[in-house]
Amino acid sequence: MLLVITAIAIARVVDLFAAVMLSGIYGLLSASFFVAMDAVDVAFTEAAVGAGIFPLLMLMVLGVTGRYEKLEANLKKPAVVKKVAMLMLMLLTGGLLIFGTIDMPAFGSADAPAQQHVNIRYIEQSPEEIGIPNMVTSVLASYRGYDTLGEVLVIFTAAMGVLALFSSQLFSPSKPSMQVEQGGMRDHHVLRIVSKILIPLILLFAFYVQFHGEYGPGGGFQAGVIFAAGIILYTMLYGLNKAMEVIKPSVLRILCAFGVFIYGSTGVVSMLSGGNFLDYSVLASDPIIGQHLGILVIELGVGITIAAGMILIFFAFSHQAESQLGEG
Amino acid sequence: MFYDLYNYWMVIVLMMIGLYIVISRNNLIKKLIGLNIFQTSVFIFYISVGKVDGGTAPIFSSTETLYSNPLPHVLILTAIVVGIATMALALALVVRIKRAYGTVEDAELQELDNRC
Amino acid sequence: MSLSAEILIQTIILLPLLAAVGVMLTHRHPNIREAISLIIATSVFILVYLLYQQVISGQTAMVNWITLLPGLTISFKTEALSVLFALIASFLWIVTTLYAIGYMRSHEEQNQTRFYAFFAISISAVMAIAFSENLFTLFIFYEVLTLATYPLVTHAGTDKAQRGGRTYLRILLGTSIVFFLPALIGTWALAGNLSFTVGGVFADNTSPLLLAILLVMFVFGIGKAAMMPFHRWLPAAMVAPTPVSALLHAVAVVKAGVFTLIKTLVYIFGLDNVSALVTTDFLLYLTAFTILASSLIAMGQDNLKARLAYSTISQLAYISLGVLLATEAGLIGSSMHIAMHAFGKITLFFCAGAILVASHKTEISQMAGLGRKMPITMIAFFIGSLSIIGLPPTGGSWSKYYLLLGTLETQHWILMMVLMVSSLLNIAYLLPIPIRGFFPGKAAPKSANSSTSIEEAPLAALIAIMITSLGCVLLFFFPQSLFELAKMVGVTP
Amino acid sequence: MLNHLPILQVIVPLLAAPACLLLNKPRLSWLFACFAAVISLLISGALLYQVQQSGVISYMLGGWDAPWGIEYRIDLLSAYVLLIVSAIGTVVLLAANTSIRQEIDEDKQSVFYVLYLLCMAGLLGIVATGDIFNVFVFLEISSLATYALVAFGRDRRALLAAYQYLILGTIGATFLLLGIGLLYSLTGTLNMQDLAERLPVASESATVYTAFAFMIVGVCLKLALFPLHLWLPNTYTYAPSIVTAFLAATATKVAIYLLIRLYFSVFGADFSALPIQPIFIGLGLVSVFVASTVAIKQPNIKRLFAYSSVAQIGYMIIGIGIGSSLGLQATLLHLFNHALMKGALFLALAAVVYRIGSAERSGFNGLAKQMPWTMAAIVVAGLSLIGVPLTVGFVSKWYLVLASFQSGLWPVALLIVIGSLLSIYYVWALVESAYFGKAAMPSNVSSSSAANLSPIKEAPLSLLIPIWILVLANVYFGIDTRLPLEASATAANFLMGGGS
Repeated sequence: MLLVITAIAIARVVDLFAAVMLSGIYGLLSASFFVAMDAVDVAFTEAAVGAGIFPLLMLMVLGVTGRYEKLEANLKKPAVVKKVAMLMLMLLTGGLLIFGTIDMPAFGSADAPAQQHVNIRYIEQSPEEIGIPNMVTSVLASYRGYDTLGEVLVIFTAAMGVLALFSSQLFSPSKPSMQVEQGGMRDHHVLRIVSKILIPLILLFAFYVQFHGEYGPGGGFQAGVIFAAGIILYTMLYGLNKAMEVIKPSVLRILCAFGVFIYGSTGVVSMLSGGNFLDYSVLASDPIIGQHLGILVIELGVGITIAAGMILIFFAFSHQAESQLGEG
Repeated sequence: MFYDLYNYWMVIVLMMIGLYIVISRNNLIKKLIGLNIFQTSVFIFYISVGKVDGGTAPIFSSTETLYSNPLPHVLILTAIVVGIATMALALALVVRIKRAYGTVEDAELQELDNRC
Repeated sequence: MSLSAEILIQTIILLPLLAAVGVMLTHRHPNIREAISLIIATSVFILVYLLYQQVISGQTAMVNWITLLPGLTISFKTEALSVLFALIASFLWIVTTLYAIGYMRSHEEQNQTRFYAFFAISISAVMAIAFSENLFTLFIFYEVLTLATYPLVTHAGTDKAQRGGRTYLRILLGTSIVFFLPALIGTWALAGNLSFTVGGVFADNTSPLLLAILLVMFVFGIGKAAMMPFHRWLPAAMVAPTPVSALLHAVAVVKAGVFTLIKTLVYIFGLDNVSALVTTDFLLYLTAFTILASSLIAMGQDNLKARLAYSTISQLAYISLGVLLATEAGLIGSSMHIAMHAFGKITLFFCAGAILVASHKTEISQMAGLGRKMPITMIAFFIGSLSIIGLPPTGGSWSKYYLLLGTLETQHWILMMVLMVSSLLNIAYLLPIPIRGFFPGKAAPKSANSSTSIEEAPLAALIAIMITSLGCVLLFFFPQSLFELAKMVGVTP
Repeated sequence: MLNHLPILQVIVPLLAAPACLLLNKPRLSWLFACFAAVISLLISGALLYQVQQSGVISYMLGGWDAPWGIEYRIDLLSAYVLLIVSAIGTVVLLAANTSIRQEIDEDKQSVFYVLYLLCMAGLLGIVATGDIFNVFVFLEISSLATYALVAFGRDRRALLAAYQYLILGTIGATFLLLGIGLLYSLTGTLNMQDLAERLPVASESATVYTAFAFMIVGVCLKLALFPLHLWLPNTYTYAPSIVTAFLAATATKVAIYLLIRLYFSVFGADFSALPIQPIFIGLGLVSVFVASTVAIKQPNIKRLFAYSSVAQIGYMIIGIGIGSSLGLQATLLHLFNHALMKGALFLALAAVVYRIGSAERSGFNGLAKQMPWTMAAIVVAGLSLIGVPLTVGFVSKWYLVLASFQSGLWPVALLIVIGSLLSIYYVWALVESAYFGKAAMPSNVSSSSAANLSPIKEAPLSLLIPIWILVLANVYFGIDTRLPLEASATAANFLMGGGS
C-alpha cells in the first residue's frame, strides 16, 4: 500500500522539509483511502487538514527551527540497547495488536456487530427523525451533538493554548519594520490577479459547504477550514500585516469565543424550552423543523469557531515566523 | 482470513512506523510527524471498521439501500479535529522551545538542561 | 465524691493541655508560667487520686469521644493499671516541674516556654494513654506522645541534639508503623474488636501461628519498651535536658511503652493465650538477653546519663519479662516495678542533673569525691541505686521479689539466674558512683582541687530529689495500696 | 432546572471559559472564573445529594435515548469524584489570583483562567459522561488545556516538560482511542452501560483482551503509573505552582476514576482471564518504593512531592489490584484524601514560591520562623501524607492495609506500611530543616546585601485562607470520617455488585 511506503519514506528521510511534503502526500493518500471506504465527509476533512493545514503549519515552524534533522551519528552514544528495547516494544505492541485482530469481524462484512447495533437506527431512521439525508451530519450534529461541542471546544482550547504560548504582541499595533516586502510570491502579478478571483470563490465555496452539509458532504468544520484557507492564502500573498488589518486578531478572538457561545446557547435554549441539553426537537413546533434549525445554528457555530480558531493559530505562527526573520 | 484482515494489518504497520518515529527520533518536529502518522493510522482503522462491502457513502438516496456505517465517520471527524488541535499546540511549543534553547534536538536539549 | 468518674477522666486529660495553653500565653512572665505548671500538675494529681479511690472501691467509668471509623472509637475507661500508671506519672510530674524550675533557671536554658508547653502536652498524651479504652486510642496517643516529646529531646537545637532526635523519631515511629500498626490492623482483621477485654479479644479458634506472629510484632512494635534490637533511641534521647530525661525517659515515655505492652498482652491476647504461644519463649529469652546485655553495656559507659539510660533498658526488660511470664506473680511484679523503677530512676536522673548544674560534670570518672560537696544528692543517689538493685529498705525489693516468684512458678530457672546475675551487675555499675563520691581515695586528688566552688544544687531541685528518694523508701514500708492495685490488673475489667 | 444538573455541572465552566476570554481583564476574569467554579461546586454537592437520595441519574443529551445519543450517567462514584474535582478546583482557583499575578505576565492572565476553566470542565466531563467516546473528547480538552497551562511556567524547562507530556499524553489518548475502536468493532456501541451488557457475549475473544490492554495502558500513561510516570515529575516541577496544585489534586484522580470505571463498570470485575490483579499490585508496590526512594533525594521540593504523588498513585493502584470491595473502597478514600493533602501541600509550596521565589530545599532552612502558618500547613499535610492518625491519610492507609489483610495478602500489607515509612523520611527532612535549620541567608550573604533583601514575610491571606481550608479539611475528615466513608463504601459495593 502506498500509505505504508510513504510512511517508511518519512521515517527515513532526514530533510524535514521533504518529510513535511511527504506527510502532506500521506494526508492526501489517506483522504483518497477514506473516499474508497465511503467516508466522504472524513475524506473532505482529512484532505483539508492532513494535506493542507498540517503541512502548512509545519512549514512555518520549519522556517523558525531549521530544515535538517541532525543525524544521531553526530550526537553522543547511539545506545544500541535503547534501540533494541524500542524495537522490542514496537514488536510487542504490534504483535498484541495483530493478536487482537484475529478475532475481529472480517473487513467489510455487513453483519459485523459494528454494523448491527446502534448503527441500524442511524441508517434507517435518521432521514425521518432528523429530516436530512446526510447521515453523518445527523449523527454528528444531533445524535452525538455533544461530542461535536467537545470538538469545537478542543479547537478553542488549542487556539487559546497557542495564544498563551506566543506573546500577545499579536494584538498590539503592527510594527512598521514589517512593511518591507520580502520578495517571493508577493511580486507575482499573475498570482495576485488569479488569487483576487480565487479568494472570493474560495470563501463562497466555504459558505456553500457550510450550508450544504445537510445534503452532501460538508458542514461547519469543513467550511471553517476552507474559509480559513482562503484567508491564509490572502495572508501569504499580501503579507501578514495587511491580512491583520482586514481581520483583526482581537475580533477573531471574540469570534472564536462567540462560535462556542452559539453552540452552547443552542443547547441552553433547548433546555429552557423544556427539552434536554441540545435537544433540537423542542426548538420549533415541529420536531423535524426544530432539528433542521438546531443543526443549522450549531453548524454555524462550529464554522465560526473553526475558521476563527484556525486563522488565529495561523496568524500567531506567521507572526512568530516573521519576527524571527526580523531578528535574524 | 488473510484478506479479511489485510486492512487492519496495514493499519498496524503504519501505527508501528509512526510510533517508532516518535520514540526513536531526536528531532522534536520529526516526532510530531510520527505522531501524526500514528494518529492517522487509528483513523484509518476506524473507517475500515465502518466499511460495508457494496455499501455507499451514508447519504440517503432513494436508489441505495446499503450504506457504510456513519458512526465511525463522525467519530473520526472529531478525532481529526482533536489531532490537528494537538498538533497546533505542539508546534507552538516547539517554536517556543527553539527560541528558548536554540535547538529542537532532544539530546541537545537534555544536555543543555543538565548543564544548568 | 461529687465529681463523676467520666468528668474526672476527661479533666485529667484536658487539664495538662490547658496548662500548655496557659504556659504559652504567659511566656513573658516566668513566675506565673511556672506557677501555672505547678498548680495544674498538683490538681491533676489530686484528680487522679480521686479517681483512684473510686476504682479501688470497684467502680468503673467509660467515656466515648468520637467514632473515627465504624467500630473504631477514641474512648477512655478507668482500670486498675491505668490508675496505677496515672498516679505515678502525675505525681512525678509535680516533682519534675519543681525540679525543672530549679534546673532550667540555673542552667539558663533557651526556649523555656516551648519546653513547659510541650512538657504539658506530653503529660496529656500520657494520661490519655493511661486511660485508653482500646488499643486504637492507645496507639493514637502513643504516636502523639512520640511527636510531642520530639521537640523536648532536640531542645538544645545543636547538631548533636538533632541527630539524637532523629534517631529517637526514626526508631519510635519506625517500629510503631512497621510492626505496631500492622499488628493492630491484623488484630482488627482477626478479632474485629480492639477494646481491652479481660481474657483477650481473640476467639478460641484463632490460628495460634498467626497469634504468635502478632505477639512478636507487638513486642517489637512497642518501641518505647526498648526491647533489644530497638533500644537505641533511649541513649540517643539523653541529649535532652535532664528533667526531660528524668520524667520522660525514666517515667512517662518508657513506662508508656511497657504499659502498652502489659495492656496488650493482658487485655488483647489474654495471659492464658500468651503462655501457650510458641513465640513466647523466644521473647522471654530475648528479654533476658536484653537485661544482661544492657547491664553489661551500662558498665562500660562513663557518661552518667548514658549509664542510666542503659540501666533503664535493662529494667524495662524486667517488666516485659514479668508480663511475658504470664503468671499472677509476674504480672504483679511488672505492675509494681513500673512504680518502683519510676521512683528509683527519676531520683537517679535528678541527681545526675543536679551534679551537672552544680559542677558541670557529666562523666562518672570525674565525680569522685563529690559526696563531700553535695551530700544530699549523693545520699539520694545511693537510695535510688538501692531501689533499682532491689535491696531493702527500698521499694524496688518488692517488685524484684515478685518477679523472681514468677520465674519460680513457671520454673524458668535460667531466667531466674539472669535476674540474679543482673542484680549483681546493677550493684556493680550503680553503687560505685556514690561510694566513690564519698570515699574518693587517693586516686583522684585532682577533682578535690578544682571543685572548691561546687555547692549543692538549687533548692527547688534539691526538694524534688528528696521527695523522690523518700518515696523510694516509703514504698518499701507502705506498698499496700500499690499492691492492691497491681493485684486487680487483669482481673477486673 | 434540577433535572438538568448533570449537564450544567460540565456546561457551566465550559461556557464560562469563552466568557472569561471576552472579559479580558485579569481580575475580572478571575472573579468570573471563581464564580463559575463555585456554582459548579454547588451543583456537584447537589448532585451527590440527589444520587444518595434516589440512585443513579441518567441524562440524555439531545433527547436521544442511550445507545444512540450520548448519555450522562451520574452514579455515586462519579458524583463523589465530581465533588472532589470541583471542590479542589474551586479552592485552588481562589488562591490563584495572588500567585498567578506574580508568576505569569499580565496580558496572558485571562487566557490562563480560560484554560483553567476548560481544563476543569474537561475533567468534569470525563467523570460525568456515560459514553466512552465522549470520554476521549473531554480527555483531550482537559489535556490540551493542561499542556498549555504547564507551558506557562517561568522556567524554560516548563516548555520541554509540556512537550514531553504532550507526546506521551497523546500516545496515551490514541491508545485509548484504539481500544475504543476495537470495542466498537466488536459490539457496535459506545455507551458504557450498553458495552458492559454486550461484552460478556464477546468476552472470550482476543480482541477484547487487546482492547482492554490498550485502554488500560492508555489510562495508565495519564495517571502516571510507575513505568509510565516519566512525564509527571518534570511537569509538576516546572508548571506554575497553582497549576501543579490543581493537577496533582485532580487530573491524576480523574485518570484513576477512569481506570476504575473501565475496569469495573465496562469490563466487569470478574474479567479475570488476565493476571491483572497481581500486575496492579506489583506495579503499585514498585511505584511506591521507587518513587519514594527517588523522592528522598530530590533537592527541589516540588519535585519531591511530585515523586511522592507517583508513590501515592501506587497505593491507589494497589487498592484496585486487591480486587475486593474493601480494597476499592480504600482506593476511593485515598483518591479523596490524596486530593486534599496534595492540594494543601502544593498550595503551600505555591505560597513559599511566592515569597522566596523557588522551591529548592536550601530555601526552606529556618523558614518556619518567617512563614509559620505556611510551614504549619505543610507539617499537617505532611503528617497526613505519612498517614498519622487523626488526619485523612490515616483513614485510607488503614483501609488499604485492612483490605490486604482481609484478602490474605499479609506481605502486601507489610510492604505498604514500610512504604509509608519512606514518606516519613522525606517529609521529616523537610520539616526539620524548616524548623531547626539555620536560615542560610544571613550567614552567607554579607550584611549589606542582606539588608537590601527584604525579610521574608508570611504569605498573604489570599493564599493562606485556601491553604488552611484544605488543611482543616485534612484534619476534619480525618476525625469525622462519615461522609467519605459512606460514599466510598456504597460506591465500592455498587461497583463490585452492580458493575459485573
